[in-house]
Amino acid sequence: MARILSLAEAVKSAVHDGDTVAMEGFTHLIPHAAGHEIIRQGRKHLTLIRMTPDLIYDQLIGMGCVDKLVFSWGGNPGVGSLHRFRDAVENGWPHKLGIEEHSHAAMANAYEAGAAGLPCAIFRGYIGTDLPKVNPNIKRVKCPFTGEELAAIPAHRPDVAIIHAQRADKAGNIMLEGVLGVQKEAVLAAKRSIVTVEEIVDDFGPRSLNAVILPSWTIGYVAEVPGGAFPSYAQGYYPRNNAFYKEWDNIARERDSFLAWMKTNVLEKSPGAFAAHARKMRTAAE
Amino acid sequence: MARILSLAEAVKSAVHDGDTVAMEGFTHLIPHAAGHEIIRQGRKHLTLIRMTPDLIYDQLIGMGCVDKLVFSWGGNPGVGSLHRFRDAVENGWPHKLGIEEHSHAAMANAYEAGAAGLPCAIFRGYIGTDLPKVNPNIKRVKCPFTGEELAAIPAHRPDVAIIHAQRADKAGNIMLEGVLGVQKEAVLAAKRSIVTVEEIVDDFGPRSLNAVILPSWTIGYVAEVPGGAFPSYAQGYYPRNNAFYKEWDNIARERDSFLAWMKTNVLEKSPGAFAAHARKMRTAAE
Amino acid sequence: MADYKPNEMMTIAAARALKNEDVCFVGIGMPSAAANLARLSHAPGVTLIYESGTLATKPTVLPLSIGDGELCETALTTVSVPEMFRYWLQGGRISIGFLGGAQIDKFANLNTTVVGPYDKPKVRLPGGGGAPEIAISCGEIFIIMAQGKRSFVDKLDFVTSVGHAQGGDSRAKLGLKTKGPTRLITDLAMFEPDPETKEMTVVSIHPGVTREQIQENTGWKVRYAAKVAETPPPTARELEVLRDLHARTARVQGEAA
Amino acid sequence: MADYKPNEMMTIAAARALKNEDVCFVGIGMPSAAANLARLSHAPGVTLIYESGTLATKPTVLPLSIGDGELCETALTTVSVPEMFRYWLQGGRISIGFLGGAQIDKFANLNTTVVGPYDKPKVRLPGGGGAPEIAISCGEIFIIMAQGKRSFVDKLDFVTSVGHAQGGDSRAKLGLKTKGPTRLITDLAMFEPDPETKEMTVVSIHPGVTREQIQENTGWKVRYAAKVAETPPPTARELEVLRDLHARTARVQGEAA
Repeated sequence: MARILSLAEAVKSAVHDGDTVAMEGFTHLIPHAAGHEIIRQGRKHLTLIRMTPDLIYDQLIGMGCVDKLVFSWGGNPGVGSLHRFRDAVENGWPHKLGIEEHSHAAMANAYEAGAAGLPCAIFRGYIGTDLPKVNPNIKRVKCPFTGEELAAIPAHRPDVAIIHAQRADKAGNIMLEGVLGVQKEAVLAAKRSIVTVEEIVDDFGPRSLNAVILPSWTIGYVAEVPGGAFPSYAQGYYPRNNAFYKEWDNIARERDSFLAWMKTNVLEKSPGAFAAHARKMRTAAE
Repeated sequence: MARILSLAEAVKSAVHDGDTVAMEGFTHLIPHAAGHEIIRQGRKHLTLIRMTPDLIYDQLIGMGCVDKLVFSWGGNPGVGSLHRFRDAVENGWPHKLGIEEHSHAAMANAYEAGAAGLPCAIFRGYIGTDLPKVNPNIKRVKCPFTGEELAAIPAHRPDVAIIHAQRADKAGNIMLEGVLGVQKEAVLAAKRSIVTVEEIVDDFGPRSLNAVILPSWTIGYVAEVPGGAFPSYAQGYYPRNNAFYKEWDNIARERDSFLAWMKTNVLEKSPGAFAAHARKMRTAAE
Repeated sequence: MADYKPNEMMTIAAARALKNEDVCFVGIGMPSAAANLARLSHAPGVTLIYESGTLATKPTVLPLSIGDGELCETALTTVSVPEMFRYWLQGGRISIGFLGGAQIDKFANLNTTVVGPYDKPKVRLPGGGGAPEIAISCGEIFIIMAQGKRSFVDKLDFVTSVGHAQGGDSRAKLGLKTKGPTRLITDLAMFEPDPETKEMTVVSIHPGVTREQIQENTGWKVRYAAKVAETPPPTARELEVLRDLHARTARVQGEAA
Repeated sequence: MADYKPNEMMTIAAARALKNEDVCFVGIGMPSAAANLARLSHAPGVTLIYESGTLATKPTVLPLSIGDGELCETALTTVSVPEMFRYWLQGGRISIGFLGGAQIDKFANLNTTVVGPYDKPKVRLPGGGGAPEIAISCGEIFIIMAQGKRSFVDKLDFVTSVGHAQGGDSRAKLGLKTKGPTRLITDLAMFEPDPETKEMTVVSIHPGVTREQIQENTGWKVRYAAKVAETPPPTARELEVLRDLHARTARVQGEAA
């Protein structure tokens, strides 16, 4: 049953050194505020899972929180490279980063299988690519009816899933809408979970009969963090701050400018700082 | 791309003798009108697939349209037996009925795999039951990572899927809401499809960003048949006619009463007859 | 003490077994009546899930079918049936599954498939539906069945869903980590599995019922726990809530017809 | 004839390849510009799908990311990412997939993973994303890439997504029934696979481009079809629609910042 806590308390309760953590968000609803809190709490030796590690994972990697990354596309969408990720892979700064590399289809299927309580996923994939040569977690299974060889990968079963959503109700049920990504699957696949939300409402009120809702009893912790997805977006609340994504390319290119930015904007700030972004963006969008 | 036709034309175009047909509906949105049209057109040697074959399948079986049934629960929900189904299995009337029997989990996974373009589905199932002894389409596959033995079944790939939905738009997109069952999967798994709808609207208008919609290009034929799910229900249009489900127990118990009812209510009627049920039900519900 | 029927005692005893924090996979009929009685009395927070995809539903009347509109309209949300069986049942998110059947054996294996041989059945029953995987994926299983020699049998004609298999550790040896049937609630008594043999054993007898009656309605030699309780009779409040629920249901189903 | 840039010629040539009835899986960048240009000009009915789950989307500006709110708001509906990859891509419901890459070889295999050795890369690229399965599951593949010796290479450092494998029938021998890359559109020319060898072969040269220029920007010996056409230059209308789209995009992305 979901417990409603502050973000700092939730991260302290759910995320420990050495955990495997999936902070998901497919462009939309990326849990930036929660990522910052993990950095502030100084977590180490994390294995991070994500289809599209972007700015927040670049920050976690650059701050030395991460031992290993499981992923399928690591870039700054529409902009270019993740410089901290590249620096870790190419130069081992701040330390060596292990990687387990998949395709999007594989990652989506691995979350789906995790949510479904299966040990592995099968799909038609990885044909003719070099990825199976560098990733021992890609195997083959034969269909017992047709003889077709399908790709098999282990299900994702993270210790912790962290997502951002639009709304929770007082009982701790979570409602998402728009680009859904793999967030529902990540939470259902994980042992523990944190959901940050734009707002906690008394009741969701009138909604689609098939609204995307994660019931309270599937959730670990809920924290109200308005603006918590910034510079990503929250459909219905504020748009994506594309300018910041472009700006990140400059900030993260050099180690010094990166560290300076992190000090000012993360280490010396609190989750409350995100609320200002939310308000600013909401006004700008109106 | 969906073609909007009359139900009679759609059935004539899509359903042929010997086809494998999935008419789905999990209590809700059962395509009764389309089933009646198949009976009127005298189709024979069909293989029918359905998780919960109920009254309309009882009628198709009793009228001799069906050679084989693939299913997981064949009863009159909340009432009892399907007498025509039982008469076919127990006594071979009107002729012998082949059966391939699964569990709900297996059937749902088989549709899901069909929609996903896979040859088979794997799941944790059939442990300790006698069903694998009587169904050679239940096999085992070993997870290459954990060694766990999982159940494997062939994907459903029907020649035709037939469903009923609330609304189509003029372009032939289909919108469903409420109890969704496996209808979306059945259509996506099938080579051809017919969707009967309560109404065809210009545009769906304001809706959830994640509304359950089957796009036009995934649909074969669309036919407007108001009331076409009666005595099942269409959420937002008319409720389930529970009294008719109870009455069916008497109608179908004996071969003579069954045949008499079919003559009067199906063979001598047209799809237009369903509209009356819809109107009547809608008024009663208000 | 109010006057009541054996069926009412059975439903009420089953309802009492549900706790406020349970997440319960509910079948139509007696399980549905018991689960909703629990929700409307001592366990208002119990989460009810029907295999039609309705999550955390709060019907005001009992559904006739597993997918009635009432279940969907009062649910937190409704998911597709493949999702229900993959994420919710197989995903291990259900603490209690409620099952019944046409036949049960002393290890609480169930038959809902055929009476007689499979290929030439005397009675073709509806089949397994969700039961084969409910039996293995829910944390534990409660079974509700009225007793009788034709249903409580020494040997099932067909095993549709597994209980404690052949007893002892045979269920665990199938690779199952879930508990299986922990309670069997009948119109005469309550059974629980013996900790060692896993044979379903009477732990409580309903008021006014004798051991002779129980044996007469059971196709195997009934075993009793060292201490056998008397089931507390229905309270006036329990009977009132259950009868109100049935009356509301009859009224609404009459109207809808 | 209007003045235009090679990039514009490339985008416009790619757009022309799309038909009204196509269902197109669109990536960010040039594929997105080309697909939306097609939709806003000769193919208003073309169905655009982005891997973020947005089905039949009609953005008025180009998204910076694959999951911008604009794509969702203008879509017929939006599905989850697992559903996108299972029902829509793997399900075989996409006729055209648009890909690009950091490196391409003469059989249109692509590398978006690393430059240099995998374990000690000179440049760590973003990785495959959707490409490995887009390459095998879409009916056919269009590739858009600006030419250059560092990107059009004799041997890929890493095969991220398969094109015509080692040429000939080697793709089919992998068990693939889809066509693979049927067009490669560059800033200099249009390539199609030779029917026998499957080597990407120039079928049309953009106006003002020479064969020498093409060879200078290609890391293998370029082959030409028996008949090589000159690509029709962009029409005024094509340029206007494309430039309007880019201008609208710049305006909105500026505002949102």
